Formats: sequence, C-alpha cells, structure tokens
Amino acid sequence: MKKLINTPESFVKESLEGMAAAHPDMIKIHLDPNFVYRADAPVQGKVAIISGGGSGHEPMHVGFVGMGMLDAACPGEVFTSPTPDQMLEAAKVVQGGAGVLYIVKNYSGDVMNFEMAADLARTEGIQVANILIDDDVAVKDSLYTQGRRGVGTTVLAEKICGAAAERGYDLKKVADLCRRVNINGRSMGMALTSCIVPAKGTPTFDLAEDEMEIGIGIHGEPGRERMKLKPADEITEMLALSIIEDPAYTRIVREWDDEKGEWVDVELVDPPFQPGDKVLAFVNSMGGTPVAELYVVYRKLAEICEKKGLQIVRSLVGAYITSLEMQGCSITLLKMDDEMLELWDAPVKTPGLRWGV
Amino acid sequence: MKKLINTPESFVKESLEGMAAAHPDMIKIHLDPNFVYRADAPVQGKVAIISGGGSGHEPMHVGFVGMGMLDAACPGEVFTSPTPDQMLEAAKVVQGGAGVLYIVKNYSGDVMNFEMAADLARTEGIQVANILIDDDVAVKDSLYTQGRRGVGTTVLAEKICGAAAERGYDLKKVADLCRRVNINGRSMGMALTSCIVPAKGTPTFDLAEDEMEIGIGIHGEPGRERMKLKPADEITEMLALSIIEDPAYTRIVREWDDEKGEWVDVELVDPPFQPGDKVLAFVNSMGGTPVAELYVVYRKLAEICEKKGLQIVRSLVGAYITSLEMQGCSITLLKMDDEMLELWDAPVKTPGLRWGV
Amino acid sequence: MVTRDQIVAWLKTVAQVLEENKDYLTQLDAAIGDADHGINMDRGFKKVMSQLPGVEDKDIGSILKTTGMALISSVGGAGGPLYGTLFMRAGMAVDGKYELTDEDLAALLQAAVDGVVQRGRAQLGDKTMVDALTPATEAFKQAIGEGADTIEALRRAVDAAEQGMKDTIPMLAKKGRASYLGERSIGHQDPGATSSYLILKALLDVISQPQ
Amino acid sequence: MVTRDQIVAWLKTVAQVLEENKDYLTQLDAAIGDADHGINMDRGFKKVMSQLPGVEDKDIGSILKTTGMALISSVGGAGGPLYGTLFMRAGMAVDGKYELTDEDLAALLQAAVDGVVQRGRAQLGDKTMVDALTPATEAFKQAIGEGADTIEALRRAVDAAEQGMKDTIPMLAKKGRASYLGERSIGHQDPGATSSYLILKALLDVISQPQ
Ligand SMILES: Nc1ncnc2c1ncn2[C@@H]1O[C@H](COP(=O)(O)OP(=O)(O)O)[C@@H](O)[C@H]1O
Ligand SMILES: Nc1ncnc2c1ncn2[C@@H]1O[C@H](COP(=O)(O)OP(=O)(O)O)[C@@H](O)[C@H]1O
Ligand SMILES: [Mg+2]
Ligand SMILES: [Mg+2]
Ligand SMILES: [Mg+2]
Ligand SMILES: [Mg+2]
Repeated sequence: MKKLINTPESFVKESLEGMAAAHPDMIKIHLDPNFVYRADAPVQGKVAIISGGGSGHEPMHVGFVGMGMLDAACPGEVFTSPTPDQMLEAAKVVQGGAGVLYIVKNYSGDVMNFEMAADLARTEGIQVANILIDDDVAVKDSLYTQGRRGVGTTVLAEKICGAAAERGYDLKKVADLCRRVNINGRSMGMALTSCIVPAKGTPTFDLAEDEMEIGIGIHGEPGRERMKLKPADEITEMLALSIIEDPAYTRIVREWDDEKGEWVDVELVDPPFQPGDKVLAFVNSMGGTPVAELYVVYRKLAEICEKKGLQIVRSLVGAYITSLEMQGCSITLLKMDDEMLELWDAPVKTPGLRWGV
Repeated sequence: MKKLINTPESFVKESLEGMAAAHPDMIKIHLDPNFVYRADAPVQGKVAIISGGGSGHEPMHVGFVGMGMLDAACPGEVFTSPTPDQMLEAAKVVQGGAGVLYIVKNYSGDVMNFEMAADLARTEGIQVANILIDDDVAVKDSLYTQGRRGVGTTVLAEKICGAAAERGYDLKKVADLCRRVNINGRSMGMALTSCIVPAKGTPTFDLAEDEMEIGIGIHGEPGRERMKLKPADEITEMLALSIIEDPAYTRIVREWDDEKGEWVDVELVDPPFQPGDKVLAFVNSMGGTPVAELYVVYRKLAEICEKKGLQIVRSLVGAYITSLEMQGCSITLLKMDDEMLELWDAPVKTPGLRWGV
Repeated sequence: MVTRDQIVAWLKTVAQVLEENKDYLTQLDAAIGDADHGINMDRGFKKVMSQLPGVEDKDIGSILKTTGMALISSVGGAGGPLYGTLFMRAGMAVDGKYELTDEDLAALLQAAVDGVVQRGRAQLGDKTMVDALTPATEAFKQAIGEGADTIEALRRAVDAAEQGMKDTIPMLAKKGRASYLGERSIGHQDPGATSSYLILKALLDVISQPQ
Repeated sequence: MVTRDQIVAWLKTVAQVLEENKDYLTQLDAAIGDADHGINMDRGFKKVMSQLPGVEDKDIGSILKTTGMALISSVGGAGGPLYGTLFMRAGMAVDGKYELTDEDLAALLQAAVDGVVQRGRAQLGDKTMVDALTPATEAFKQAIGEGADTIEALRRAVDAAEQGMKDTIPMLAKKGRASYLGERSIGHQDPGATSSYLILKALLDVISQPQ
C-alpha cells in the first residue's frame, strides 16, 4: 500500500489537523468527537448546514466547510459513516438559533446515524431537518431496497444550500431547496483502478489491466458492470446516457415531520431530463485521475448534452468527491433553475471550493 | 495503461477542447499551433504573461490562464516542451502593447524553445523578457550543468506576476519580480508510483511495492535517491529539511539585455532561508495523490517550519503542478515580502486557481 | 441461569473473536460492501473493552446498555447504529438484573432483534444480520418452549444463526450497501449476518464452559 | 558527390529508421530523461515527410532548411531546437546547391555541429548528441584530408559517431534532463547521441547504395 500517511489509525485525525493548520482563516477542528467547523461559528440567526460521512472522499465534506457552504462536517473513519455523537456535538457548536440541516448521503449507515443524531439534537431543543441525497443512477430503481446512493449531487447541494442559508433562508426553505436539488440531480461513476482502504491495506477489488468498472460507488463498492476498458468518449457516452435517459425515479424516504413530531415516510419523484433543460455539468475525479483526463470527458459530455438539447449553464471539473486514490471519474448533471443558479454563483470560501471572495 | 483518453495522439488536443468548453468565461483556445489564452485578450496596456511547457502537469500551465494570472499558455506534447511557433503566435494574440514576459521552467528544451520564440517575437517588434524558474533543490548545485529544474515555484510566480501585470507593472518590473519570486522559492518532490506517458504506454520507471523515489522531477525523471517507503512524517522531514537547509545557490542564466540587444549571462544567487522568514507553504500532489494525504504532509511541514523559525503566512494545498497520474507530492516554500503577499492575495480567476472574484 | 460474570466473559470473548475475524469479516464486506465491517466491529469492541472495567460490577442491563452506547459512538457505518441498538435494547430488556433466566434471555433476544429491525427496517430475506438474528431468536424461544436447557436452547439458536448466515449466500441484497449490487450480490455471504452468528456463538461458548 | 536525390533518400531513410527505433530511443530516454526522445523524433520526421514533397525539387539547402523548420515546429523538447538548428545550419551551409562535394559535406557537418553547440552550449563530454556529432565531423574532415572517398570518409564518421555514442555511457551528464541525475546518469547511453548516430548512419547507408 503506497500512501502518504503515518498509520492507518492516525490518518483521519492527522489529515484534519493538517487541514486546520493550512486554513486557519476558514475552519477549526474539534477532536474526539471529530468534526470540522467554520472558523466564525456559530453564525447567529443562520440555519446551520451540517454534513458528514465516511472519510476518504476529500475534499468532500470537510473541505467544504466555510463561508457560503457547510457550517460543520463530521468525518467518520475511512468509508465508514460517522457516529451520532459527532453530529450532535457539531450541531451544538455551530447552530445559531435557526435550526440545523443535516445533508445525508443515502447509505444505510449514514441514514441511521444521522437519524439518531437528529433525535438526540431535538431532545436538546435544536430544530433539525434531515435531507437525503440519493442521485446515483447506477443503482436501479426500486421501492423495496436501500435505493440509490448519494454521490456527486451532494457537493452541489452543499454549495447551493450553503448559499441559501447565508442569505437568511429559514430551515424549512433550505430543506425544501435541498430536496429540490437532490431530485434534480443525477450521477454515475466508473473506476479504472481500485482504491485501497488504509486499514485493510490491499485493493478493495481487482481489475485486470484491460478492465474497468462501470457504475462504481464512491467506496469501491462494485458497480453495475465490469467490462473491457474503452476509449474516454465511449465511457462518457455510457455514463451520460445512463443519466440523461434515466426515467422518473420514485422512492420513499424517511423525513422528520415537525408538526406530527415523528418520522414520516415521504414519496419523492425525480423528474427525467427534458430537452431545453438548463444543467450544471460536473465531471469529477475519483481521486487518482488528473484533471487533464477529466477535460477529455467533459469535451464529450458537452457534445452529448448539446445533441440531447440540454444547455450547460455552469460547469465544475475536478476532484471534489473522491474515493481515496481510485482512478476513474463520475458525471453529475443537475437541472438548474434561476434560484439555484444565483445561489451557485454566490460567494463561497472553503478549502475545497472558492470563488467570489 | 489505464487512462480516460481516446488516443495518445489526440489527448492534448481533446483535453484543451474540453477545457475551453468548460470555461468559456475565462479562456479560449487556439489550435495548430496550440495555445490557451484569456477570453478577454488582448488587454491593452498590460504586460502579457505567457508560460508553457510539456503537457501532463495540469492544471499548470493551461489551467492558470485567466484574469490575474497568465494571458496565455503553450502546451507541448506530454512532457515535451512546446515549440517556438506556439509561443510566438500566443505572444502576437495576447500582447497589449506593453511587452511579453515568458516564464520558463529550466529544462534545456523549454529554455531553447522559448529563446527562439523570444528572438522571433522581437523581430516582430514585440518586447520580450524570458525569466527562468529553477527551484528544485533535488538537483545539486552546479555552475557547469543544466542546473536546477523549474517546479512548484512556477505556479506561485505565475500567480504573483499575473497580479502585478494586472496592476499595471511595466515589463521590467514584472520581470524583476518574477526573478525575485524565483530566487526566493525552493521545492522538492517525491514519487510513490511512476506515471505512464500515454504515447509510451508503460511506466517510465519501476518502483517496487515498498519503494519510493525522493527528489523526483515532474516528468518522472529519476530523482536523488530511491529508498524504502517511509511514513509521511519522515518523508515530509526529508523534503522540508532539504529545502530549508539548502545553502545559497548560485547559477548563471541567460537573459535578454534590451540595451545591448543581445543575450547576456547573469549570475543569480538564492539566499538561504533564515529564522524569522515569512513563507508561503505549498504542498502539491503529483496527480494521483488525493488531498487528504497532502494534509498529512502539511501537518508535519507546519510543525517543522515552526521549529525552524519560519512563519507560514499563506498556504496552498492541492494538485497544481502534476506529473500525469503519478502518486507522490512536492513541497515548495517561498519566502514572502509584503509586495508578494499583497499580489498573492489579489483576485485571480482561472480554471485552476480562483479567489477574490 | 446466565450470570453477570458470564455476560462479562461473553463480551470479552466477542471482542476477541471479532479481532480474530477482523480480516475475514472485512473480506466478506469487500465482496459486496465497502471492506470495513471487520475493522468497524473490532474498533467498536475495543471501545467496549475500554469501558467495561467501569461497569462490570453493575447489573447486566447497565453493562449491555454501556456496550450499546460504546458501539454507537465508535463503530459508525451501518454496524454502529444496528449493533448499538441491539445491545441497548437487550440491556433495557433486562434492566437491573444480575442473572438471567431462560425467559429473560428470550426477552433479551427478542428486544434486541426488534431494535435492529426498527432501526434498519430490513425484512427477513433482505440479506442482512436480521437473517441470522431472527431465526436464532425463534429457535431459542421454541427450544425453551420445548423444555430444552439454556445451553441446548442456545446451541439451537446458534445453529439457526449459522444456517441463516449461510442462507444469505444465495439471497439478493435489499438493504445496506450490498443492495447497490443487485444481482451481483448473489453468491456472497452477508458480513453482518456473519458477525451476528459469531456474537451468538461466543455466548454459547462462554455458557458451555464449566463455571 | 552527393546528389539531391540522395539527400531526399537520406531524409526518408531517417524517417524510417527513427520510426523503427522509436521505442528504443524512448527507452534510453526513460532511463535518464523523460521517455519521449523516440516519440519526439518520430513525430518530427513524420512532419518532415509531409513537407518533403513540396520541396524535393528544390536545392539541397532549401530541402534541409525546410527540414529544420519542420523539426523546430513539431518536435519540441530539447531535440526540436537542436535538430532543428542542425538542419537549418546544414541547409544554410549548402544554400543553392544541387549536389555536394566532399568539401561541401564537411562544411555542412561543421555548420550543423556548430549550430547545435551554439544553441545548447554543451561541451564535448557533457553526455549529449554533441559527443556523437563532433567526433563524426572531425573524423570526416580528417578522412577527406587523408584522401579517402566520400563513402569511406562517411564510414569513418559513422564509426566515430558510434564510438562517441558508446562513450556517453560512462559519462556524467552535464546538460539536458539527464544532468539532474548527477552520478546516476552514469552507465546509460545518451538518447540524443544515439539518434545522431542513427541519422549519420542513414546517410552512409543511402550513399553506399548503388545509385
Ligand atoms: N438496514 C439494515 N438493516 C439491517 N442490517 C443492515 C442494514 N444495512 C446494513 N446492514 C448490515 O450491516 C452490514 C454492514 O455493516 P458495516 O460494513 O459495518 O457498515 P457499512 O455498510 O456502513 O460499511 C451488512 O452486512 C448488513 O448485515
Ligand atoms: N543543451 C544541450 N545540448 C546538446 N544536446 C542536448 C542538450 N540538452 C539535451 N540534449 C540532447 O537532447 C536529448 C534529449 O532530447 P529529448 O528527449 O527529445 O528532449 P527532452 O529532454 O526535452 O525530453 C539528450 O539525450 C541530449 O543528447
Ligand atoms: Mg462502511
Ligand atoms: Mg521531453
Ligand atoms: Mg461496510
Ligand atoms: Mg526526453
């Protein structure tokens, strides 16, 4: 295993310490339980946006803490959901009296831990909404399984909701917006190589020199299909068409009902893309793929979008939601409306994403 | 060879096309000869900053074109210096009447091609200064060899000189500043894995599972020493101490003398670091190393700087000057003065580096 | 009768068994998950071991609830809330007791498995730990209903858990990470069902030992 | 006498030889450089081949200058300016000629090597193409001074280039990428010296063929 780490056990903690040392103007860290939070937290009167998940996807989430994006991020062990005590403690530190939005990727671990955290936070008098991100079209529709994974759209939701909170949206409005971003976003990824979980020390899966994995998850979970390596254009086409031609997707998610005071099942439907839609096109590196290759993918993606009548109004190209050092990429398309567009363009100042300030 | 490309021959061109498609607000591209230039070029009355070099180091240089940084970048084939016709054509397109600064990394190919380009540009009536970047302490001092390679300091020089040009510095002042940034910057890198040049298709060098290469160049050139893999802290210490304890470094570079109208040899000396110095600390990924590992390195680097009395006033952590998909990192320390600090903080809007706007 | 000392011995054995099976469980998780189940469970029970000295003179309910809390705050992933809830509910079911009758044990098992189902909403056949826990609980209850002694009832429970664990192999996963695989989850044994079996087996091993 | 047709045949042979030796030269460059010399030279001479039809009815000087310009604008790296300058200067030395005497050839070689030295400022022993080119030029001049015919003189030049190329093996590189290696450059043959040898060898092969 070749990594710039000291020990698998100390990796997450030391990486957080380095991040805090590098960006004292943006973030602070709390250890045991671990979380990263805005240097100027709590921001009074602002909805606090908190996310979290297993480590190994950096810059997501810890690198997205700062003005205009997250108030706090809770990193778990590598690829392992963080624990409720982290999320609770983070909420207590960053909440500014206007409630907390937990942005949760749809993995059973994340969902359960964030639900426990929300229950605990409410007993402390903090208003909490949990919104799920489940945008990975590689997972086939189903009402009776765990459903789709949360991947690329998470980054976009964190940016857009962060901007909304900064502008003074209340918790219900930010939560509604987050849900809207999620149902308008779709992603799919692929891997050229496996990643190596530090504590394990060997590749999660084996791919032959001439093979790739289509529909890979961000934890090295096997994907939809293993196949022979193909040129970038064909790979891009596979991913893009899976996204663009994905039909309406229906699932039931568990959300907290403030009036009823209990968790309720909510049915959500993703509307499929339509010619004429304005989209944000996001080409993401799985960690080990350099940006020059991402642009080769973007080139073809832009061509396909044009052919399909989708108008790309914004782009994001780089390593934002990674899977350790895995080589590969993912594509996310997010249908944008004017409000989302304006919030996307709003200033953001985090270690991992920055503009306008 | 596992890469997201179509063919080795089309890689550079398609990557440029994708970049242009993704960032129409910042850049445009010119093909045959290839260069990337500012969308709003030429900026009248502003010194034009042009750099270039082999491809495979993205985002450098093509990703640093835009407001506050480069006016144009000339990409060669992978790891091969671009040709004089690219540099000449770029100069003609972006020059705004105030002259052109070529920022050149010290590789014999780059140096010779940029010298030829400068000669050609001058015959077209364009005032040109060539400033070399040669900051890689892995290469041992010598007056009689090619001297040190240009690595991490290049990124910092491009940012700082870009800001200076934006503020209206004249060509001589920008060139002097570039020379000053260079002699105050020092770098060293290491590799955990080899990269694969697309046209070659196999790794440039072989490293055993338990080996690493210290002092690697950004083209997979063998480094100072091959040794057993060590923990991140020890690696960081090796790199940081090589940089911090590097003695004064003297070399002779060839610069154009406008008064004499000829190339002259100039002796330049890098002053060693001193306790009390303010530095910018730059931890860079070679391409395949994810940012979480870079922070582990940064953590130790900050500790060492403190111990050595160097005050880190700014940081940069990420993949900025890469070597295709190579895993590994480099460290650059740049001694900052107030002028450089102010220029560093100035707004920049490029695909690869952005803040303040 | 199961004594408090046996419960404490059980938890220690579990910690040891999970350490021994860390790679095995992780390997199972690599095939259909994310290659961390063994690592997570081992980390969790190390935390339990560090907290056990502080509570091992308390009642069984307290010991099990502390175990649950330790797991919740250290395991993370799906395993954390699920096993955390399992031990919390188990503890709540036998609050204040220093030894457990067969009926207590049945109540403990039922509460534990109910907690897991409530938390994770997995059904029998979804290819999760529930597929080991539910048959085990049923088998235990049936055995004591038929007059079996504790050891015999537990042995049948463990056999049922083992069978349930093996039965996950041909199943199509419907919950957890493995569900993302669809058809490709078929043919692999569920890591959570495997850890559940190991945990129950550890209880049997401890109880079977001469006190 | 070397005719224009022979010069054209030479350039075509060079293109072919460099294509055949693309991997070999690249491999040499991988050891002490950046693994592109063969790729670069092959790309350059492909460009030369694409431009040759437009000038092959011109004088030798024009043909060689066009070759130089094509290399400058397509090879890049160190090879581009160096080989570009080599052919430009060679062409300038025989401007307007349609056939070359031995003296012309000597002047051509001298101008070519002088151009390379001026551009790259490498000295003999720096482990570069100069270590093949300079001894070859010297040998050629000496041979014609001694009365050898063109083929014999060129044979001695090529032998000297080959020896010069091999002599780079124990050298410590002082110029180009290999110089970054310091001591570690020792024991490897310089790729540029190798391509220079191959280019001269191609000239000999063409000249030796019955016209
Ligand atoms: N919703 C659920 N209900 C019951 N068990 C579940 C559920 N989701 C996952 N599991 C169990 O958890 C196990 C995986 O645990 P672990 O690897 O620790 O967590 P993660 O999947 O988050 O990495 C699976 O093998 C399965 O038995
Ligand atoms: N300054 C120089 N003078 C003469 N020859 C040089 C010089 N620098 C490099 N070379 C030659 O160029 C060769 C490398 O060419 P190439 O690989 O095409 O360029 P690069 O080093 O830019 O990748 C070396 O083997 C050496 O012979
Ligand atoms: Mg996990
Ligand atoms: Mg090169
Ligand atoms: Mg797992
Ligand atoms: Mg080379």
